[in-house]
Amino acid sequence: MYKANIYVTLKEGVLDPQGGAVKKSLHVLNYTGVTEVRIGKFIEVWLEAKDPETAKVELKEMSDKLLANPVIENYRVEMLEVE
Amino acid sequence: MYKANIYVTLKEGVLDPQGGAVKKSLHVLNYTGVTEVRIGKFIEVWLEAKDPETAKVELKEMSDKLLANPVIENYRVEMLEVE
Amino acid sequence: MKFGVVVFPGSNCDADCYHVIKEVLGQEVDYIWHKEIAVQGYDALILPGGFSYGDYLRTGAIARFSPIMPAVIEFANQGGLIIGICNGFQILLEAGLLPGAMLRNRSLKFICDKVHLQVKRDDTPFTRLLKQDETISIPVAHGEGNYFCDAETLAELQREKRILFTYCSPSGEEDMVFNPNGSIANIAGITNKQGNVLGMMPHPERCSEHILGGTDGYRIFASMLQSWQEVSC
Amino acid sequence: MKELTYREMGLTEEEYGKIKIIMGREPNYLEIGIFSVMWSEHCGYKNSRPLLKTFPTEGPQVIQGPGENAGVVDIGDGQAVVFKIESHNHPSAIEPYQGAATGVGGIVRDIFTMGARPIANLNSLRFGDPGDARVRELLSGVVAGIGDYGNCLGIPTVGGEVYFNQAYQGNPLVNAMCVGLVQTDEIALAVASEVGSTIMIVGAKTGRDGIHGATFASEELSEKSKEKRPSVQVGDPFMEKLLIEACLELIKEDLVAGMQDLGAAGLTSSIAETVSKRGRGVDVDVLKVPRRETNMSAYEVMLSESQERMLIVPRPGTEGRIKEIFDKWGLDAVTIGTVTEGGAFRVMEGNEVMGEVPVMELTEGCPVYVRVAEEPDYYQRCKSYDLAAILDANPQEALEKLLASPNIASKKWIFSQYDYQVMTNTALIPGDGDAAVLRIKGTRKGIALVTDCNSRFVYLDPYRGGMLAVCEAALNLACVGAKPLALTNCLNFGNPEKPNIYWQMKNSIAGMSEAARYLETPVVSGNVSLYNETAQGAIYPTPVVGMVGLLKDIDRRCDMAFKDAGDLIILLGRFRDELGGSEYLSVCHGLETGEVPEVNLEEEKRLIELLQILIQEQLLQSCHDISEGGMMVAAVESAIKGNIGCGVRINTDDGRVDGVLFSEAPGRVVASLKRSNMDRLVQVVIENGVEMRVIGAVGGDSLLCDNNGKEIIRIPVLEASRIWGGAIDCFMK
Ligand SMILES: Nc1ncnc2c1ncn2[C@@H]1O[C@H](COP(=O)(O)OP(=O)(O)O)[C@@H](O)[C@H]1O
Ligand SMILES: [Mg+2]
Repeated sequence: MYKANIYVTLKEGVLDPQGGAVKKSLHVLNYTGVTEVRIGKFIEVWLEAKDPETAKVELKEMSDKLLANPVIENYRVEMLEVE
Repeated sequence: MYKANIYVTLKEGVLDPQGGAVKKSLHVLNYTGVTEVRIGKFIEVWLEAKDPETAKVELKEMSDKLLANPVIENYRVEMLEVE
Repeated sequence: MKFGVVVFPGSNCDADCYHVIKEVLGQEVDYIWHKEIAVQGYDALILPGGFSYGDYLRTGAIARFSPIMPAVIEFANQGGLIIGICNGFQILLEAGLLPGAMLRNRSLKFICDKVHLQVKRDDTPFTRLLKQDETISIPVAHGEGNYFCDAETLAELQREKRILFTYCSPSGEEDMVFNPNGSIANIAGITNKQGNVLGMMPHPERCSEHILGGTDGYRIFASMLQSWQEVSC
Repeated sequence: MKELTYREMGLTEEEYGKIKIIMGREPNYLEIGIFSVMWSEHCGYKNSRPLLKTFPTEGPQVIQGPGENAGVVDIGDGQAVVFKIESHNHPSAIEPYQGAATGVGGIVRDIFTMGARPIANLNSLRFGDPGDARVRELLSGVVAGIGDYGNCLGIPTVGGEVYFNQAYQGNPLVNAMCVGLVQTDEIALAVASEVGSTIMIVGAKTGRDGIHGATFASEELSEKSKEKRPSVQVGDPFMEKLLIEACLELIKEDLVAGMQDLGAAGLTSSIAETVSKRGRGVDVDVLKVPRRETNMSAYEVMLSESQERMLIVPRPGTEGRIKEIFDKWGLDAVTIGTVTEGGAFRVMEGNEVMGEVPVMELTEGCPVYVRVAEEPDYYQRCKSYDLAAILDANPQEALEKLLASPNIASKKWIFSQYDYQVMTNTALIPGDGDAAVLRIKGTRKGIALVTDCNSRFVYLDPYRGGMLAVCEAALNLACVGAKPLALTNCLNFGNPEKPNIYWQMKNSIAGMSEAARYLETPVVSGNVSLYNETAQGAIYPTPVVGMVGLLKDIDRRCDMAFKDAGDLIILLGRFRDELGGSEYLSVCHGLETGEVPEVNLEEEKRLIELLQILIQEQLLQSCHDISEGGMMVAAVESAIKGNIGCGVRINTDDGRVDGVLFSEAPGRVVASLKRSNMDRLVQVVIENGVEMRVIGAVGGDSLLCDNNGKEIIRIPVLEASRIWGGAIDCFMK
C-alpha cells in the first residue's frame, strides 16, 4: 500500500482570487506582515500497486489526467510506502 | 521573510464529497488500486516578521482563526526562512 | 417592527429581503453596511444570501471578521431575533452563533431548485404561523449547503428540538432522496439554544409573493412580526 | 515572454505594409502589437463589417443601436433595457470553466458600462457528441463556470439553449448574454471628448493574463493553440460584484463623462475606442497602471486581458470623489492618462515615449475585406434530397427516441446549476415557458427573454435558417405573451476566408435581416466569432439570436404546462409535414439533410400578434411553440410540465404520419384552452387570419395519439417524463 501527497498549485502568473481575498482578510485581522497568499490543493491518495515504480507512474498519470488542470496548475507528488 | 506551507485537511469522520468523487473517477479511469482519496487545501503564506518565533505564533493564530475551521478541519504548518 | 438587513460586500439577496420586508410585510427596514459597528434600534436582523467575500476559502469564513459581527453577536446574546438565510446561515456557523459547519453539496454542484421542508415545530418565533409536521415548498440555491456536525452536537440539536426544518418529499416523507445537498439528518434549518437565532439554507424571501410561485416563505417573516408584536405589546 | 513576429500576432504581409505606410517608418514591437490586436477580427470586424451594415437597426423603441457597448431599448415609464450577447468560444475550448466564467464577466461589464444594473443572464451553448468524455468535461466545466460566476454576482441566469452535434466536437460554442435595466436619463456612453480630461483605470490589478487573446480568438483552433495559449484568464466574480456596485454608484452621482470596460485587447482597445469616437488622442503612462506581477513591459501592460477592470473618464474635478467610492468597495482607482488634441495614441513609461500611433487608424483604419462567397456543393444536394424515399418510423419508438435526444430532453441538469431566482423577479423560470419572464419591480410590466438558433437549419439553408432563428425567437416571446422588441446576435462561423463559409455568413445574415425588418425587431447589438474550425472542419454556421420582449401586464403571462382535464388542445398555424433538417431525421434515420421548411414572414407576424392578443385576453391555458421534435413533442412537453396526459388525433390525409407528428416547420404553436373559451377564441383567431385546428384534449395519465382513429402512440406521462427528464443526467453520471 502506498500513500501519496499531491500538491496542486496555480501556475505562476495565474490570478488567484482566493489567495488575494485571504491576504486582504489577514491584513484586516492585523497580520500586516503577510505579503502574499496562494491557495492550492492538498490531495492525499492511498493506493495498492505491485511495486513503487508502478505506483509512481500511476500517480503521475492520474495527476496529469485528473487531479491537476494542466492549463493553469502545476503539481508535485510525494510518495510514501505504508503498510 | 518567511514562507509557510499550511496543509488543511478534513477531520477524520467528516465526509469528503470531493474526495469521494475523485476516487470514483479514478476507478472509471481504471486506477482500481486507489482505495481512498481526501482533498484538502495547500495554503502558501509569505510573511515578514521580526523573528521566527513571532512568525510561528502569527501563523498558528491565523490558521486557528481563519485558514481552517476547527469544526471540520485539521491543519499543519511548516515554516521556512527565505530571503 | 424594524428590520436590519446586514450587507456584506458580496451579499446578493440583501435587496430581495429588503423588498419582502418593506413591500410585502409592510414593515420598516434598513440596510446595515458590514463596516458599521452597531445595530441599535432594530427589532430583528437578517443575514441575507450571497457570497459575502466571494465565499473564497470557506463560505462565511471571511465575513465573520467583518466589523459589524461583534454587534450582531451581542444582539443575538441579548435575545434579538436573527435569521440567517443561505450565506447568512453559513456566516452564523462560522461566527459560532450556531453549531456545525457547511460542506460542499454531495453532488459537488450548485443547486437551484424548489424543495419541500417539513416543519418540525410551530412554537418558535419563526414558525408560529406554520403548522408542526406541515410540508412547505421553498426554493434553494447553494453550492455548500451540506450541513455537518458531530454526533454529540446532532444529539443535542435533536434533544433540544433545535432542528426547525428538514428536507422531505412533497408528501412529507423524510429521505436522503429529497435532500438536495446531503446534509446530516436532512437538516435544512436550525436554531441556537435560546431559539432566537435561525439559520436556514432555503430562501423564504423567494417564495413570499404569488408571482414567484408560492407564499410559504412569507409566513416565516410574518411569524417574526407576530412574535415581536406579542412581546412588545 | 518570447517575442512574436507580426505574422504570429495575426497580421498579414499586406496589413503590415499598410501599417508601415501609416507610420511612415518601421513600427516598433509595441506598436505592432497594438495594431495587431486592434485589427483582429475580434476588435476590428474586418471580415464582417460590410455584412453587419445590412442589419436593420432602427425603430421607435431603439434608444441605442449597435456601436456602443450594448444596445438600449425603451420599455416605457422612463425605463430601458440594455442587452448584448458575446462569444467566449476559444477560451472555453481551452479551459472550459474559466473560459465560460470570464465570458460571463465580460458581457456583464458591457451592460453596467452603460449605466444599467444587470438583471439577467442567458447563454447559448453548442457541444459535440455527449457520448464523448471530452465533450462531457467541456459541458461540465462550461456550465459550472457560467453558474459560479453569475451566481456569485447575484444575477439570475434565466434562460438559454444547448445543442449537441458532431459539428462542434472540437470547437464548442459558449455565447453569453446579459440584460440590464436602466433609467433612460442615466444611460452612460463610452466617450471622452474634453481635451485635458483624465483617464482612470479601476478594479483589478493587471497581470500577464490573456495577452493576444483577441488575436487568438480570431484564428482556427489547432494543436498549436494550446502552446500559443496566453496565460489563461481567471475570473474573480467577487471583484466584479464590487466593480458593478462601485461603477453604478459613480453614475448615480453623475461623476463620469465616459465609461468603458476592458475586454478583448485590454487597455489598448478600450482607450482607443473611448478617445477615437470624438477624434481625440491620449497620453497614457503604463507605469501608473496597478500591477499584479513584476517586470511587466509596456507591451504586456497594454495588451493584457486581465479581467474585472474598467476605464473611466471622470467629469472634471471628480477624481477625488471617485477614489473615495472605490475605496469604500476596497478597489483601486488610478489616473493613468490624459485626453489630448490631435489624435495620437501615445504610450509612455514615465517620461519615455514607448510608442505612438494615430488612434483613428486603429479603429476606422482597420482594413475591411469583402470576401468571395461561393455556394458549397452540399447545399443543392441536401436541398434536393428525396425524403419521400424515407420510410415512416414506428411513431411510438420515434417519440421515445426524440424525448431521449439531448437536444430535446430536459435541460434541468444545466439550469439547476444556475441561480435563476436571485433578485426575485423571475416570474417564468427556465423550462416553464418558451421564454423567461421577469417582472420589473414597481410596475406591472414584465420583460421576456430568449435565445434561439437552429444551426442545422442554418447549415442546410443559411438564408432560411437565418430567418428562422429570428422568427423562432420572436415566436417564443409571443408564446409567453410578450411583444418582441429588438434583438442582439452572436455570429459564430468558420473561417471567412473560405468562400463556402463566407457564403454561409452572407446568406444567413441576409435571412436574419429580412426577418428582423419584417417583424420590426431591429438589431441593437451583437458580436462576431469567426474561425471556429478545427482540422475536422468548420462548425455549423450558428448565428445565435437573443431577443427581448415586453409584457404590459405581467399577471397575464402564459407558460407551457397543460392545466386541467378536459381542456382542448389546438394547433395555431398551418398543418405541415416537411421533415427537412428535423431532429426526427437525425435521431431516427441518421440524416441531417433535406430542404429546410419554407418561412412565411407574414404568417409568422400574424401568429405573433395573435398570441399576444389571446394571452392578453386570458384565453389560453398554455402555449408552446413547435420547434425541435415537432408538434407531438411540443404536446408531450406541455403534458410533462403539467403532469397530466393528453390525446392527440391526426388523419393521414394531412400528410405522412411522421411528418405530421415531427415536422419542425415554423410558424406554429400548440396551445390549450378551456372549452368555455372556444367561441371567443375562434372569433379572435379568424379576425387575425390565422389557421387553427383542434388536435386533441388534455386529460388522463397517458400520452395518446390516434391516426384515423387507430392508436399509434401510448406512453404513460410518468414514463415519458422519466425518459425526457433523465436523458442528460444519464450522460453526465
Ligand atoms: N444554456 C442554458 N442556460 C440556461 N437555460 C437553459 C439553457 N439551455 C436551456 N435552458 C432552458 O431550458 C429550457 C428548455 O430549453 P430548450 O429545449 O432549448 O427550449 P425551447 O424548447 O424553447 O427550444 C428553456 O427554458 C431554456 O431557457
Ligand atoms: Mg428546444
